[in-house]
Amino acid sequence: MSGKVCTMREAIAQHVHDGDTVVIEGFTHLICFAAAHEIIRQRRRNLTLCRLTPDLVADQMIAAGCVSMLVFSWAGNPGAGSLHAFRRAVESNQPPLALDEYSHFGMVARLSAGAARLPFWPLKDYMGTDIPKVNARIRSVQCPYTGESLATVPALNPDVTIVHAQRADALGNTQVWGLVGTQKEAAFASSRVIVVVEELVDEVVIRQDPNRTILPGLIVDAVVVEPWGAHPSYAQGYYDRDNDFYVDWEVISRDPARLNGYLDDWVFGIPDRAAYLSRLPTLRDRLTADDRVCAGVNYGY
Amino acid sequence: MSGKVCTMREAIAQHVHDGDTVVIEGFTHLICFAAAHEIIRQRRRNLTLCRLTPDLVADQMIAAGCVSMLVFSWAGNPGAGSLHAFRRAVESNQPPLALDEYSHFGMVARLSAGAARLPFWPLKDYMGTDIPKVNARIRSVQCPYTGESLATVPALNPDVTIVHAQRADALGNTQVWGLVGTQKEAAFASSRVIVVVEELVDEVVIRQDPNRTILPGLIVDAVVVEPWGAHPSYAQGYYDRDNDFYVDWEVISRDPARLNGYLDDWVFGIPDRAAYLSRLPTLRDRLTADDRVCAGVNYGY
Amino acid sequence: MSSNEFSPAEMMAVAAARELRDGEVVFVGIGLPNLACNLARATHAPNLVLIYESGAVGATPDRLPLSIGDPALVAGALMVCGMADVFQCFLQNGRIEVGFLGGAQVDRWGNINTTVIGEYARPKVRLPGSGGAAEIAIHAKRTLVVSRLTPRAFPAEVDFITSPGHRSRGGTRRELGMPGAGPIKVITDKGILEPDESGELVLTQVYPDVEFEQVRARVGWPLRAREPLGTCAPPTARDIDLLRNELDPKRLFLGAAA
Amino acid sequence: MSSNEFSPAEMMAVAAARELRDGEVVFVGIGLPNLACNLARATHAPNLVLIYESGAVGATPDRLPLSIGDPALVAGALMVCGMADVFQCFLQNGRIEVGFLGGAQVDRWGNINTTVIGEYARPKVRLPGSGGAAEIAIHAKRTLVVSRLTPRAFPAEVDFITSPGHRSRGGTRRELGMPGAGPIKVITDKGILEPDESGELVLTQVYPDVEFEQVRARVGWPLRAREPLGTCAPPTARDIDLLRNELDPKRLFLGAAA
Repeated sequence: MSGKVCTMREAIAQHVHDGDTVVIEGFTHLICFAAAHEIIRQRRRNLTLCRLTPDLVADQMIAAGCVSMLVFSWAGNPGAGSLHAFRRAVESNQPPLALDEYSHFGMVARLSAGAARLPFWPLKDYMGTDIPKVNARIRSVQCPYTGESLATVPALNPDVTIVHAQRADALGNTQVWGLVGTQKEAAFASSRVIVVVEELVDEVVIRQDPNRTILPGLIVDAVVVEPWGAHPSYAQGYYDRDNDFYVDWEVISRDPARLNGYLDDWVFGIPDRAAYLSRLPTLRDRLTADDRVCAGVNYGY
Repeated sequence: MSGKVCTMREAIAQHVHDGDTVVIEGFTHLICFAAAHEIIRQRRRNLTLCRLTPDLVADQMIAAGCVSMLVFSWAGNPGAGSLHAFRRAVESNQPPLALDEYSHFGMVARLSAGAARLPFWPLKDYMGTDIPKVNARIRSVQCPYTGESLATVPALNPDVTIVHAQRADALGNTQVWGLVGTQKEAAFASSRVIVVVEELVDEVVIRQDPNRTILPGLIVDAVVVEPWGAHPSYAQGYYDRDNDFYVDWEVISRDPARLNGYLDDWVFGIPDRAAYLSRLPTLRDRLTADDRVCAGVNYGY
Repeated sequence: MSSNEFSPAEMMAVAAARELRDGEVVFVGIGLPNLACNLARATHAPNLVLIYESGAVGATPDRLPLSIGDPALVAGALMVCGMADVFQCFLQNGRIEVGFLGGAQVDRWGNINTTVIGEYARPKVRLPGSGGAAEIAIHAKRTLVVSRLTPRAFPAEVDFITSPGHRSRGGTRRELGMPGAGPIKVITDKGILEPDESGELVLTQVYPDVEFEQVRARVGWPLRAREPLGTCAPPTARDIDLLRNELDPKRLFLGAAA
Repeated sequence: MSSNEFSPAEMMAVAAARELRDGEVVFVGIGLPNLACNLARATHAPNLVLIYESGAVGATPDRLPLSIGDPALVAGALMVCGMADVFQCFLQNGRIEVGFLGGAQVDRWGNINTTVIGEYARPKVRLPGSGGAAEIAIHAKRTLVVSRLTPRAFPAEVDFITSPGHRSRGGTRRELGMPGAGPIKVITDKGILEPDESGELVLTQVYPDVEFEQVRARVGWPLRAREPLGTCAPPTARDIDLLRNELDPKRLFLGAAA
């Protein structure tokens, strides 16, 4: 049965609204560019975008004018340079961008609290740093046992979280391997969840190996099948990271005109991900993953 | 190389001392009776034993006089009856036994705090119950954002945690599938960790599927290879739960003389697990797991 | 026993099954609750999602589990997660629609005792304790209590509140900030109790051929009956056939044929 | 460049590698720290355990990773865990012995700035921010700072403290309750700085053919040198051979041959 399966256009139109707080997670791995491009294409506005590492995906959404606030902990182009659209917004207010800044641990703790539906999360962090001086949301609590003071961050409960994954069934039971980052916490913390997968599989495949499931279908609202939907990020077992594009981005994003040209050509100028891929004929040859299949385990009893 | 591999006798002698706080976890699955029997055999005393579900393993250790305090959340013989040695201790003080009682969520939270090395863990729980009235360790904290009051439990940081697992390498990199319970939290919370496995595997097997690893070798002190070491509990993919023995225990433990007879015959009267198994010739025929092997996944890139 | 006769246990399983709606997420235990869920799945609620506190989600066991950690609940499940996730991400998160509870004592307000009979420090009978029951009673959107009307099982006040009902010593659920609605039905072997506006349990339905007096005589407070007192529809032939021939052929939980 | 000549980057990688003991657990980043760890593993510390904040534990990549989330760090790792576990169960738990840090600014007390040059609200240059650096600086048993003596990189006081050193505006590490010992060495391209008793960074070693004055001229506070000032032993021929021919043959992180 079709279950929750829909197109990216339908998923974004139905679940991502102007003014929403949106999490597009994935730590280097499984960053859903396909969803970000559709959000840009549908011209969403005033989004509060949350990511530990904003990455190119945030640089593109900021340049496209979708984002009014960024909740983050590390905003760079790893190994390749800066996110220049992000920097222009912060350094020159073009466009204006509010920041809600933490460290990675603080962001992870915000999502953990959100997933557990606790109002805050305690952590031993931030002493001696200036981060709490510029972020009043970082507070403290006294331990009822030791009396010591611990830092706290507030729960992050987004309106919608977009998770890219290797595979899911039609009801959204989702399996991921390789780096899992904070995808589970972000999804459980969210009011709505869109899962984007490389492969739609039968429920039988999920039930074969239940320890691989990171999201149960009962928290998932939409399932979008979008092979190569994470490019230029990667999907372990499917395709490698397009490091060349990450290096190219340094040059593209440095020049606003070039960046706008990129958005015109690769986002606004095309209808969907299929068109994006059709313009990258060498992608499969360059980046398709080698086979490195592990052995299965026995669930018998 | 042998790494941390040793016999059960050596592991218990070196890492479990009189007066220690000991966690033997495993929720129905992977309860390490082999370690409990060796602790009884070595006549450890004044242990603070921590388990969500004390199960038969605690009933035997209490009857043998090893335990002076039990930290727990559900003390029964699931589907089969009572833990009568536990009940005699509590109802008639024979032998005396101090209780530190929570709900499952409270125990999980204590171990989560221990694993994170936080002094406490907040949870929305216990309102309207009498549990905090009999346990002063359950306290409350005020949320620095909403002002609401949340229950807290203190961290549980045992001296030693014993984890039974399907497989590990010689350095203690440990993989588990099926029910994982709170094994990971208990191990990270502990000063020392003993891993007991059905199979010792080469590091290559672990590295084939790193997402299956629940404990890194760097927190493991000893690795004991003890096939069928969880019997009458079970190991998914290796052997089924011995439900008949769980039912028999209701009769054995009801009568102190029979229970002592059991300990004499099956623990004190034999040197090790190998002797225990040699007395159960039909075990393999009755309980060996069927094959239900899942497919592997691709880690290529 | 022919299919137009039925045992109290069979009636209890059927009555509980009727409370479950298709697609709901149910936090389930062993025994009659497990039978009730499987009966509902086999009849009007094929898409019920069963979650066990052991961490098995969406289990479809090929045998009747003796414990909630049975390996048959794991093999073929949709997901297996750690218990920290079960209690934080599922239960405390508010994802559980129905929780099943049972206990040695159920009182006037639906409070449940599974801890001690007598004084906590030196009990007459030491019971297993809470397990996950306390947090299920607090967080599940609604709970169903399944308990037989054995002597002293329904006192005016329980010796120890393990799982809170509608009104505990501290106050009402709302006053105490409990997210869930609490025990909306107490399914006994003679009839069904429900809370009135004040949270006090009153008799709302009796099973066929049961008189109000038979229930009141077994309850430790002046039990009131809702007017008009309903009579529970008997199990259908299909219900009986499924329970006896498919779901519990060995009568592990249905007990001896009445 | 012959093997008895070497670049500053090569000397930095070798100096960092010498700080790592066999069997230690190292929280490592990309670039020179990664090279230093691989050099140590290839020489005196074969059992070094590398942990990346991405969740890869015990990685043995078959290519030089461009990012800490590189798939080559995952395939063949001993363990992959979620980031909640990385920060809570490994770092906050106290399991990390050595953490590597770098930054645009390092000050007199070893405080590091990777957040902004200028005012936070309207910075002259917006840098990436903390990532995991703040908590690594707080929790790792000791940290190694790897940073070049570029103009304005070593001011008396950083514009923003992202990662605390030995003395921040709030007080000393001990006063602030930080578990780790902080930056025990700052490895630059001309020599090595270490904290004195007060926590102020002083020059303790220069690299071959470097004068104290060349370092002091690039530091924004009246730099003192420990007496006697040591000279760092040059890389061995083996170090140079490994770095150039095995660990970074494309000189991705060693930079152009000096």
